[in-house]
Amino acid sequence: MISLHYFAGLKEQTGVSEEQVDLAGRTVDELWQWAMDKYPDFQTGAARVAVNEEYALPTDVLEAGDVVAFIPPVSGG
Amino acid sequence: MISLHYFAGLKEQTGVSEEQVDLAGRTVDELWQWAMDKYPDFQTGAARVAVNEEYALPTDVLEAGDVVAFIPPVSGG
Amino acid sequence: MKAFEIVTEAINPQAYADLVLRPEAGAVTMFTGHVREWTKGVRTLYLAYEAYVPMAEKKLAQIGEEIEQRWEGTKVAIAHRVGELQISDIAVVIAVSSPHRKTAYEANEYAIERIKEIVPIWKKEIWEDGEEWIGDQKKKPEGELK
Amino acid sequence: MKAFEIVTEAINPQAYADLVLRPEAGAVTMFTGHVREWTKGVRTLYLAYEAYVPMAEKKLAQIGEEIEQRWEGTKVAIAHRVGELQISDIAVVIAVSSPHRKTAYEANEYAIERIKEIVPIWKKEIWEDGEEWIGDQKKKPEGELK
Repeated sequence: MISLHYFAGLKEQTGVSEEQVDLAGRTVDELWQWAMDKYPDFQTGAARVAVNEEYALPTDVLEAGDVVAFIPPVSGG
Repeated sequence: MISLHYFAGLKEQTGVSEEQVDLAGRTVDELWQWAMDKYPDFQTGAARVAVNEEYALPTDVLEAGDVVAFIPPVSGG
Repeated sequence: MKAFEIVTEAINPQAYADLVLRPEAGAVTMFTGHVREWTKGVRTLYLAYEAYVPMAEKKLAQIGEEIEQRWEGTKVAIAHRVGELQISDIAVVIAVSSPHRKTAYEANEYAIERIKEIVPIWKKEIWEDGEEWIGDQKKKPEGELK
Repeated sequence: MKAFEIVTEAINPQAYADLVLRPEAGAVTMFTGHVREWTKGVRTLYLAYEAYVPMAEKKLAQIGEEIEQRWEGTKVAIAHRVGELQISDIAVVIAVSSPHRKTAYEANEYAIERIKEIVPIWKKEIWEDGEEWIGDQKKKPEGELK
């Protein structure tokens, strides 16, 4: 299992801040396909994905135990 | 009479921080001539002159009661 | 307190300036970002900040490392507050010390630009007639041009 | 305290930041100039600052006016300390508030550059083997290159 985190506007779209999903072995790009199927408001490019607190590439492969986060455009400061 | 003020290195050259002098009617340029005669270490261009707390031009004329200061290169900050 | 942190209470900026001061520092610059009441004619009631805390602290520390490598002799501390913030509250503080002043200004400005690029923190503006996650293009209040 | 002043006691920088904060300010920059121990390989024991106080305060206020005219919406406070200062002591503080951050950085840096041009304040460096009024080219310590 991997744990998925949602923040800010994305969290309001999913209605959850965190969920456990069985996506080990999939790429980040495949994660996006999965997320857009489940949450129709999601759009690729509307967020970056972080794996274990580092920004990930679309081709990166998820492993069991990974902590994955959807990072919408940041607006700190 | 006008009052003359000396600061920093210039004060060490004159040995006084302030003196009253009878130079009303003279220009700032003439003040410099007077000062260089009295204090051989003085050199035109080694300081600016302020009259009543504003930087003065060489052609400005001193009036009785003026407060005049020799301002060596500043180094605040 | 840590040199790079997300906090939930009011920020005391001087504490971060003290953290970067050293005998070889001739200059310290401090930036504080405050909640502003008016933005483009729309009045903000308050703000709510959210962060992905562990990653945000890691990215703040990364910005500090980038600066200390790029500008020799600098030292950096950054804190960002999350939760509900009222008008004039400090959202972020950046303190940079350096032997010379030019560097202290440049490095400080670099830090705020990088925070706005890579640190997972989000701001929600709350107005009288609506609210919006900034960065999200939905739910604009009427009358705001963008 | 005044927004533009020469002081003889330790400077509390936060007091000047507080002085410039307003609801319309989104950014406050603060610069503090500190006594640095080492300059070009020469160790400073302490510094002595002297000012032509009434003119210096007038010129600091003039710099504030220049900034508030050039950068709309800014507010400025500046204090400079005189007398004997030890390593790491604050010699000068500049606080600038502005609606936006870019301006707050630019205006703050402008202030320190102008202080070094027009404000009648002088610094004497005291080393183990000598002393010098900075700006005066005499009595350099041996070993210092300039």
